[in-house]
Amino acid sequence: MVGYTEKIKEIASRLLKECTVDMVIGFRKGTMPMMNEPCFATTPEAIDTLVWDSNCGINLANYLTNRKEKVAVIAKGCDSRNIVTHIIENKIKRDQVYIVGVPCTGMIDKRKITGMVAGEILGVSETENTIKVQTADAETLFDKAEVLQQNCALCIHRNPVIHDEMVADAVQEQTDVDRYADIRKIEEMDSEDKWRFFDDLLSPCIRCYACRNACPLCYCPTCFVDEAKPQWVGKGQDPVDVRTFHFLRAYHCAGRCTDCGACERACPVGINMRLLTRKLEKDCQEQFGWEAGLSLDQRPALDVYQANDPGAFIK
Amino acid sequence: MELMGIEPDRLHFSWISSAESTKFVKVVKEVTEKVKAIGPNNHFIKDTAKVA
Amino acid sequence: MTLVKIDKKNWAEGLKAAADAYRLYGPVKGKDYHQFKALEKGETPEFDMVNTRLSPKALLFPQSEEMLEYSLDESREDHHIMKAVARDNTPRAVIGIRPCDAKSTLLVKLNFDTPEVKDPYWLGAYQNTTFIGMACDAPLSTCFCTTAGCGPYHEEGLDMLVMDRGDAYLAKILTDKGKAFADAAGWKAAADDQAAFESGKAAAEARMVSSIKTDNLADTDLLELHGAPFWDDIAFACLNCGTCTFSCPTCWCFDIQDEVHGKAGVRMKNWDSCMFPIFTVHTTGHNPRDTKTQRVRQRFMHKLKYFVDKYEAGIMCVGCGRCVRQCPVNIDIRRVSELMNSFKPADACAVQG
Amino acid sequence: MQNPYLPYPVRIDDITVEAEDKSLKTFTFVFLNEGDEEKFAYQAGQFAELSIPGKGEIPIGIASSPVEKGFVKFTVNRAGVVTTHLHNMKVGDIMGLRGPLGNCYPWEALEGKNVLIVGGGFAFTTLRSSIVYMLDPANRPKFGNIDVVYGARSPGMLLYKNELVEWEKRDDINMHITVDATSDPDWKYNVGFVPPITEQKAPPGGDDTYAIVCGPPIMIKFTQPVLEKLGYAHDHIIMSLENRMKCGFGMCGRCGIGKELVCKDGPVFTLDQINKTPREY
Repeated sequence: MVGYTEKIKEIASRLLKECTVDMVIGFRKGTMPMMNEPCFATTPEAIDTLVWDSNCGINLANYLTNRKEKVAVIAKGCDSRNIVTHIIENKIKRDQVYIVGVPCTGMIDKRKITGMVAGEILGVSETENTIKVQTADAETLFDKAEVLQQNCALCIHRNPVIHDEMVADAVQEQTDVDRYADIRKIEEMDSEDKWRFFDDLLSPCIRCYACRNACPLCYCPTCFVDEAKPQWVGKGQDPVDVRTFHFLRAYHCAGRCTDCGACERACPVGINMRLLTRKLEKDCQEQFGWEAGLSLDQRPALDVYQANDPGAFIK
Repeated sequence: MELMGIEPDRLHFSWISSAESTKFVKVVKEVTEKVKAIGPNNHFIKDTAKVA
Repeated sequence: MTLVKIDKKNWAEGLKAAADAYRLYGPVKGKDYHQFKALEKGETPEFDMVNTRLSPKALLFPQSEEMLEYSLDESREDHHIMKAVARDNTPRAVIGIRPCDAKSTLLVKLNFDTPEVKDPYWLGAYQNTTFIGMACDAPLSTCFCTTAGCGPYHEEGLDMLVMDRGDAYLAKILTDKGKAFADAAGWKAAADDQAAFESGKAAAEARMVSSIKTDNLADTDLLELHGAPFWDDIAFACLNCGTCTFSCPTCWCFDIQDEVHGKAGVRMKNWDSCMFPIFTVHTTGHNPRDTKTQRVRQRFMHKLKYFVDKYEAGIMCVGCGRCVRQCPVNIDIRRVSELMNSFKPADACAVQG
Repeated sequence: MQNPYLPYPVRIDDITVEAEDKSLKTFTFVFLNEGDEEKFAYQAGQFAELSIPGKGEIPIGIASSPVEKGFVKFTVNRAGVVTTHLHNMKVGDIMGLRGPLGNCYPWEALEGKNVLIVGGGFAFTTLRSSIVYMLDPANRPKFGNIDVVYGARSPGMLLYKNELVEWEKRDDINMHITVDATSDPDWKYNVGFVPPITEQKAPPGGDDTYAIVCGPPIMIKFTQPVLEKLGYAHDHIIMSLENRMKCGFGMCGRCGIGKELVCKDGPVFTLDQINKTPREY
């Protein structure tokens, strides 16, 4: 993805100059290593701050809805699938958004890298396949493949599925990826172990709702946890309430989730809630042959009935 | 639900027409027997407040 | 002020002795980060950290705290009558709190301990707690305490400040509470090494790389700053999650909720966040801070302007850097502070017109 | 240390349906414990948290007046979870009352002055408290002329109808009651929105005249220019604000408008003060 930045600036500047769009949504360089900040550009100065590298993990589809302007968005494979979902769900009209597609080779896992080096990380630079991490005393070189976010390592849709223009030629899609090894492990546990596993997984949750808010699917005007009439979930830190939030949120995303990883990335306490969403993704794939956000012509699996839908569980 | 750790026998789906009274009785019997066999589920009970 | 030297070999033993008189709390490493928690018998706090992921504010201001209890059982004489929940008021000590977090308790105290009203839950916990600070010799690149009214060896809010001298700790006893704790721990070996503190402090301060400027905030007109043109740009990336406010040691906003279990009910206080739309929404549906920009502005204006004007005690931030490190979209209070501090109302006029 | 979160236990002594659509009820509470009424000493303009165990709390302006003893009164609009539950409660039920909270109308500054009261809809509660306070024989001499413009959607939506009739008869208070519209041929008062009626009937502003305005946002919006036109200075226009509240005493943080907290520094502000805050209410 080296070199994308210049291309993105060029495209953004042309789109604004030709009044194709009123605003370009992308990333600017963050103030910390391995962090970029989503931003909008309407001026040449702002365009100049746009960047692209392996730290653009936030899903920009999240920033498209409820806008009046015509916007261009820099979209990775997963972002583009969420844009498709937005269009299907009438959150945005296809002609309001100009999609600048980014063939993506994956985003790097900030937490993983932090855990792999001693001391505070002061700088990170990258080439196509390597990541160089600097601390006060040392410099470490990683293969990018080693330090990808898990969802990127497992990604089978790196190229945008919908776009008006591409930043570069398509990248090779990964094949032979076993997406669900960890999910199968949980499925094999007995009920008690499963319960304990999730109690443990969710125990650090502080209910900041970063996962929900980072998720492009979570656009409900009032989330069920915030409803007062009726109140569905307790607002304290009781494990039952915390679990109810996470499981229900996962269900609300069933058949819509693209495994973009924004939820896990956003979590300040490092909960892998993708273990929930991916189980539902796996079920959708196994039972309905469905993958979310690949086509504008199909409604999500749980939104349609087909005569051959599995029904063996109904007695 | 199963993934979360709710025993599979606790959740049943059935399609019963309002005319199928015998099937209804049969299913209810089956469900209650199965749930009784697993025993109570205490996972979803919050600790009660400390008022005696 | 007295200095005592504590041989590291005697550290655990001292804590064990103190545990007879105090409930001890300290940083302990969980799965992948440190967190303040109650120390088990014989457990010692772990200092191989820069700071805990979340601030220790929960020790005084738990995320969920039962305040009142009641019964709805009408056969009881006291049904529907609320009573305060009984609390453990025995002394406790926090071992290894960082000076930034200790200072933050004083800022939060301005909210919970006012001349007119006092929050008995916060204040009770505060008064029962002895704060044993651990000086910070390796600040992170995101720490900016020295320019946020604080510092790596700052003493405000602490009863004792401990510094690491290799094979020994050197402790500076700052208050009577600190003295009582040292006595309970049997830390008596007087030392005369004030210079060590001075040089440790200078060295730690020299390691600070981040800073903010706040000198113009008080003089800038509140409404002009509120109407400044940069808020949309700052707020754009914000997800309106509660990470910044929940990890912040100085954020004190809370919600009050009732919960009923059968006939027994409690009223509790839960952390709340100005980032959440429902924080301010009226029953009519009208929301005075309906947009993301308004909410983000509220957070920074509260910390860097309203608080400054209201209490004249500096900014409502101690420079711990947690929000900088944990914000999922990298909104950086250092950058916002720079924009706010360098804001000239005239600029806005020039742009507009 | 007194626990400010702990409500006084009270019993509902009386419930009056105020409005024809039953959306408004006035609740009269008596304190269960001796001495609590004295502790709950309040002034007109303050509010309290009505506290229902298991449901929550709701901040409501105190409608009774400090000169009325033995009870406190609140008029409550049915809107959210707590108020809906309250509307379903019966005389004799036990609940809690926490307060008094907030500041009051600036009675010291108002002494010796003419007072214009402009109220609309169910925001008339603390205004009723104020009128009863000023009309008390011990207090009436302290004030100059008292004018009241009070409007509601229809005659049936006016609060405290019996009292309004009593006040109409007195010569030490000028009542200007109005309704937005009515089909009642016997309606003998004004018809029209509050702002134009204020413009026609209210006395002109000046150093010795203060206006207290309390009503829905739309009424306030259109009354403000009328008062300015009548010569009321911004520091002579007194308003009572509302915001979402929880604690009611300045700690929970949500009701802030700039550095002011509506619950503690308010709810009563002069327009002059409000102009210095971000309009986040």
